Amino acid sequence: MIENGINRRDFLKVLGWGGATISLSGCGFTSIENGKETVVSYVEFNEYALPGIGVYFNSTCAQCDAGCGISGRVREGRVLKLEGNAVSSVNHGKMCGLGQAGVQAHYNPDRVREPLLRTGNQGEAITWDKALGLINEKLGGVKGDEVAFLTGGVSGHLKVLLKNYQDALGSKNHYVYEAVSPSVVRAANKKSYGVEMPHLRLDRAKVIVSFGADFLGAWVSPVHFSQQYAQFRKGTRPEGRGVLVQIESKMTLTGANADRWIAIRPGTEGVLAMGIINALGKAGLAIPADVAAASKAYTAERVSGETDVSAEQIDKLAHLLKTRTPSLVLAGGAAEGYAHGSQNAAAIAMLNHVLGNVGKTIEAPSRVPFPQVEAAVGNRIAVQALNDQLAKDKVKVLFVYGANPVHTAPAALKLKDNLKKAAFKVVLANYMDETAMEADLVLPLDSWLEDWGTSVPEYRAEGVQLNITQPLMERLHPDTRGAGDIFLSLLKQRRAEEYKKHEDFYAYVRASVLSIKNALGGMGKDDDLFWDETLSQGLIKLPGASAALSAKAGPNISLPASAAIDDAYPLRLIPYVTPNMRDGRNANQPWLQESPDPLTTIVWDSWVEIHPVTAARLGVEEGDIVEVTSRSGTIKTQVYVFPGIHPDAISIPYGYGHQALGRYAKEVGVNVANIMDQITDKETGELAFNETRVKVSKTGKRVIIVKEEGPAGGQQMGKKIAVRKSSDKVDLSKEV
Amino acid sequence: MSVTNLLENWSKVRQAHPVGDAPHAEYKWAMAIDLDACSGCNACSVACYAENNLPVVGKDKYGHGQAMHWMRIERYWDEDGRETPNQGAQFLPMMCQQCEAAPCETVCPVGATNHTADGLNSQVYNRCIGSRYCSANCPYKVRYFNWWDYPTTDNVWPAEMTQQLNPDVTVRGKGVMEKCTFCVQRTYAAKNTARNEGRLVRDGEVQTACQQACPTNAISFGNMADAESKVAKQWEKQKVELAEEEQNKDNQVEPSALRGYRIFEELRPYPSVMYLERVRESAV
Amino acid sequence: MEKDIRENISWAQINQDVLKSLENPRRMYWVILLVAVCVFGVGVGCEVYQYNVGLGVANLDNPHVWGLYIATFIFWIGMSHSGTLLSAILHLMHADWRKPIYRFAEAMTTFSLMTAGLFVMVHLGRLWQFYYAVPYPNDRWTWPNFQSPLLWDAMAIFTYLSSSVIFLFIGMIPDLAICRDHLQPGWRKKLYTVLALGWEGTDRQWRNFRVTYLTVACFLIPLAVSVHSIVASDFAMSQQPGWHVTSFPPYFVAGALYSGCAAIITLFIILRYVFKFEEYMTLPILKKTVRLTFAIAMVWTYLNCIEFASVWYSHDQASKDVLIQKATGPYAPFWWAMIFCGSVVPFVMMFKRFQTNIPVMFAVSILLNLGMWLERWMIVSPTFSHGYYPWTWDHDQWPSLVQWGIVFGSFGWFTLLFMIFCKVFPSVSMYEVKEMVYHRSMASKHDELAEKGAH
Amino acid sequence: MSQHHLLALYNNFDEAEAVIKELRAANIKGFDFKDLTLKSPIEHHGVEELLGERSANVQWFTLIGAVLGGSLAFLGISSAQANFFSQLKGGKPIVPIPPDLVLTYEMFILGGVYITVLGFLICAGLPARRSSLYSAKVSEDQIGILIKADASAISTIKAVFARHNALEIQEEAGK
Repeated sequence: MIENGINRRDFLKVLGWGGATISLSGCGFTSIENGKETVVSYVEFNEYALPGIGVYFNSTCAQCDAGCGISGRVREGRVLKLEGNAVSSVNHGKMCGLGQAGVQAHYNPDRVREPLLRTGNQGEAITWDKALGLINEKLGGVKGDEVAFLTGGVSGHLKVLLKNYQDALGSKNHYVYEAVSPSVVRAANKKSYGVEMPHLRLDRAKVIVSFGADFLGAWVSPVHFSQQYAQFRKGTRPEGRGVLVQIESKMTLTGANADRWIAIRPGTEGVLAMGIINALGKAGLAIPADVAAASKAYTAERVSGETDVSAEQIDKLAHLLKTRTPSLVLAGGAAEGYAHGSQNAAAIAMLNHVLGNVGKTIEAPSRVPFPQVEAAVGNRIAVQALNDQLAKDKVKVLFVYGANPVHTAPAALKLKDNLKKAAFKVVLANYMDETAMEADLVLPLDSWLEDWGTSVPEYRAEGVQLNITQPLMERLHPDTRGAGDIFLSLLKQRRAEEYKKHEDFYAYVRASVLSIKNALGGMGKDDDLFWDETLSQGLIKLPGASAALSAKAGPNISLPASAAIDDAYPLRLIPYVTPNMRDGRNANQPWLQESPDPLTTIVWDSWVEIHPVTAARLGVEEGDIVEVTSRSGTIKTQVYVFPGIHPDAISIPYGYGHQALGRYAKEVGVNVANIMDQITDKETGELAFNETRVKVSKTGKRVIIVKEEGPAGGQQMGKKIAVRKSSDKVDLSKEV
Repeated sequence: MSVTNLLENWSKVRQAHPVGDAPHAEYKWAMAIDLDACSGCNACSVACYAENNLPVVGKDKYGHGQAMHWMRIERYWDEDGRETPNQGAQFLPMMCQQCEAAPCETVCPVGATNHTADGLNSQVYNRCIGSRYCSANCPYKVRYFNWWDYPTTDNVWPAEMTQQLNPDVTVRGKGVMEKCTFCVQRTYAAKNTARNEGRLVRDGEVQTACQQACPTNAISFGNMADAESKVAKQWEKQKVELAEEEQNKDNQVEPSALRGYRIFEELRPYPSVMYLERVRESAV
Repeated sequence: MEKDIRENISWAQINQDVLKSLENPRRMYWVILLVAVCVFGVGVGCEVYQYNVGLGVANLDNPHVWGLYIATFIFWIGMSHSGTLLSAILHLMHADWRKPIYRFAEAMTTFSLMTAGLFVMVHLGRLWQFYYAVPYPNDRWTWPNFQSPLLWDAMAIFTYLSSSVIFLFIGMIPDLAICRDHLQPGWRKKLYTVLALGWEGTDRQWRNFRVTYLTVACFLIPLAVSVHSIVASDFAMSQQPGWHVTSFPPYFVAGALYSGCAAIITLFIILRYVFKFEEYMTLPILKKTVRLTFAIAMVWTYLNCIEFASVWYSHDQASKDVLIQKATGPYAPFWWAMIFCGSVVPFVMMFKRFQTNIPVMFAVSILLNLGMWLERWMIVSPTFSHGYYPWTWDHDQWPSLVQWGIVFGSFGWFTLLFMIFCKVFPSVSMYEVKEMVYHRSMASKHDELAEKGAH
Repeated sequence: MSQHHLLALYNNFDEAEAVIKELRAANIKGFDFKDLTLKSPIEHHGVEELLGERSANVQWFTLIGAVLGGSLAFLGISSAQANFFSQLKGGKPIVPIPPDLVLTYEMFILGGVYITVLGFLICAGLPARRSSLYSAKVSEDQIGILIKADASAISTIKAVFARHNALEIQEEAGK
């Protein structure tokens, strides 16, 4: 820039060029073409909106159950963008793509806007009074245990309220359903560590061996783990740069970031774990006698035979684990998703004990001082149990909130048909999803950017945290309501006396939080002051002693001999929980549909991943439309030939193929749940995700796959673009 | 007046960036991206959609290569012939490299893309006539053209969704070229605040949307003109010189143990983004 | 050998014959005109659609941002060079056989330039803002970017177009005077009276006329060369593999002359038939033109090889890949078609019996131009589909019908303008044919005398 | 005394030449050889030589035009750029010489062509009204000789014309 006396004209020039993009942007939604503007009305203005200045409000992300703190940018009373809340111990100011898309859940054009009552096949819009009255009337003369509640994971004061309502109705049937929850691992953890969700310290580990735990992508609390992972990778860390080994049959995002990705034969994770223990023993690691005895049988030969992992790889691994401690061994979806999932998980947990990681990288989580707000975590048995009840005609009235079982549960359950047996189904929903389509009464919910609430994430990152959910802006649609408000008004129908003092759910939450003010560290603070602080923080850190870990796990592990190849259905189906789609509840958010799957880079559709060898054997190529058939059904989708999968397995992403939900999700891809067999884990009874066996047959049709990747595929054609160095060739110590 | 000006400032108007003796005075925005930390999760890309009013083009147009992602995550595989990718994949976030000597700038017939005082490669939407020469001449192909009039296209921004649009960023109509701006609206605001307080922008005071979202802190962004900024330190530590077309460390006999590099340096665009090589453990 | 032109045509006869072309051409003329209008209509339709909906309808993409529009733009620019070749270069070389055919060649120059200009517009994403590329004074002092080869293009084309229009007009003044003097009163007569500027053929007028014509011709030659080298710079000055080639400017110029000459042959044959010009556009002249074309074809072929060679032996792997891609990739059929039409077909012209075979030459000239059009396409597209950055390679981009429609339409537009011109203005230069006849008869008389003297 | 105009038409250049030769040699009183104008359907060097030194000054215009075009272009462009700091192009100076030279080259030619043509119109005295003594035959196949002379000389000149079998002689009394 030349600075000889900036006169007005120069300034104009600078404005015109240096920052023309800015001077442009002054004009709101001006489209360059015709300068038309959308002007926000200032007639009735939200008191918190400062014209032209972005203000930030803290709340809690509800896109998944990790409970990240968010800080929403609000301008002219509109929420524009979600950033991470730096105060939150879950995400420390960071966000994932899924969370970013939250605004699209809020502004989504396909939201339900008023209560809908089923008349024939139509939904007729009715008033709230009518709707609530109707519920009351339908509940009349129905026994308590004929009323059932199916919800997603709930916690905080909503959970309390819900509980009270169930009590008021005398119903004990609360089914908490989480399609993709790590429920088997929870059980195994409970057994081997004494807690369901121990506090993991990836940042402290020198080595992480993950049996299919996609902690960077879709497992438990990805953003939190990603940050620990960033620490773990830092060469400047006292432990030095950590080594990640991922063992799984289908490469997950985490697998793609591993130093060593080991493709294992589906279902043999436990065997490998035992094999490693055995190898560790051979390598001279002190191992408890009973464990040694249990693992003795798992010789390198046998293990590598069953798992398809070479003996020397196992030795290398054992050596690494022996020399670099502390390490951390994780059991994830890939390991738990089998009929013997619990056994796999237990074996893997035992590896942690053997390596002495318990207490070092696996810490006890802090206890929630107020158990009533603690997360009611979901699992997959819930929906099976409910389904049985429905089938047996035991359910007259059903409330569904925060779950979409008709889409996510295996079609083999015939849930959709069984639902018809329930006389009156109330669904609280943001969109007309598949379950809402089955409802008799649909109650439109506020988006989570309009709603009040509190929540306690199941995974306690650092200490317990009571997350506050508060509206970032006025209701977009006047006739929607928060779940809390709905249950409150329903409660008032039953226990008017007790609840009439709470004008609405907001009042209820405020009152209840203030009632435990002292315990929350608000000792001696003025109510309003404390409440305002809480809201501006967006969360309250709860003091809480940490639970105890049980020191050791019993070695009573019975792993089945690797199953014989089933000729009719030679391949394993691995439904892939993608970072974007998860269980598919957010499928109607276009940003997620258009942000490519990290590994295949495919957008706006589902696909089936097939290993090149298998593909060659089946004679299919990329883009071929194939029929994937299991004992439970058939779906058609496009082939993506993918090296990151075991030849014995194929993988189809979960959460696609909606038949409802909205314009961005409907008919996009296919629903893998339609062909999943209803096979369960022997111990926990949880649906075994990866047990389904399938066969693949060509249809002769071929399409051009819509993906980010070009014809060069993943090749750099000898150009220096994405470069990789081997760790012994770099010096990370001096880095910033 | 014009001619006198020409003669008076002759020496100045003959200076060339970055090789000429005219370094950036106060600000030079630059980036460093650690590929070892990057997990390829796409959060940055979505954040960019949210911040910069990027249209969602839908399956057909995406299939026709008309996607508008200013920040794209590329996924590469090993090319050493191993049958399973047992060292995982490689991810590379690619966006406009804000070249110091940008090939796109010189070819634009109307001067709609220029080198700004703070070292950015600006794109002036209302000046652009859509000759697309810039994109044709961009080695990284990170420029995205508005083939359609997205604001008026169905389901791009249906009624309510317009309310999410960022008022600080123009919504581009058809026929205009666009690309990553290093969130110029943010840096510009930060510079204003700083100017009002009579100081320079502090390191970390302004974040780009992608950097802010990145769950693994793989992206760092800042002012290279400020030697104390993290970015400046990183470049310095990695011995990567902004104004060099090839780095000394790459000419040593034994290969450098440093990870810093810039893509297509040899084409002399002098990109402002330094990547840090991904590391893979040799012991396992 | 046979004479270029019958020496004993009376001058009055010449006037008559040529002026007839303004009055009553064969019916074929109207057929051609009608077809041209329809074809042009298609193009206009496509453009209107594209203008309203956006360039997306052309089915270009990121990064494949240029397509047939640019290719065809270069094609038309190239077409324009033949006029200059015939009127200027051959004029300086005193090759008087050019005289009966250079007028329509110049017209061709002018109109193909106009067509090329259209493509610059059609190509723009925001056609309605095209004037940003024009240097006009304004309060912000924002100027177009004088560094951009595209701007040089604009400047060069403007210069070339205006100069060749002037050249065409100046050269036509004496003929306009003839029209003025020998046509029945009517709007045309008025038009010619104005345009003839009161030309009387006085010695003073002729003297200055000669100098001017010569000077402008001298300017036109370097101009023509510069125009196409600048078009070449659009690519050569860029950094892209397959474009950044030093030999592009001469290569382009050769290509331009080549396609131009081919076009002249085509139009030669059409005009000869439509306007009954057999007396003037004689086979010997066709033969000369064909030979000239063949020579240029060989030059082009040579430069083509040079380009491949320099790419092949350079250590620039990227450009090498693009070349290989051209020969083997999705564009291979078109690339080889270009080689065939551009370098193999011309060998037909070597054979005497074909050189004057009208149907054969017509077919050949069409093929040559097809080849040259393909050449331009093969310069533009493969670089996009296979550039520096492998991730963004795009091997299945295919121009949409809209793109094809506009390209198609441009031929209609050109034919339309050209045909109207030939009907309104004498497409054979009468005064120069007279000169030609005069000088040749003088010469032959002279020879006879010499023979007599010998006896 | 009043001036008269005579126009004689001839079939071919030989006759015309003869006439011109004779008229030049004769130096008739009241007739200046400079007032003889040749009108021909094509230009003919032989005859023009006979007319002797008559100037054509177009090339001077050309020179001026070209030089002006070139220099103005360079100055204009470079000072426009210099006034425009913010249009800095990475890697290039604000006023880059090579591109400006390209444009200079084009404008050099443009200026040259335009001014040359201007020069032509001026030197050839076009556009002009046609002189009253003009025969369309000239634009067909006949050569005309137009002279201006005193009434006294007219008869002699007529005689000369006739002697070389003029096809037609038009006369016009001057004002």
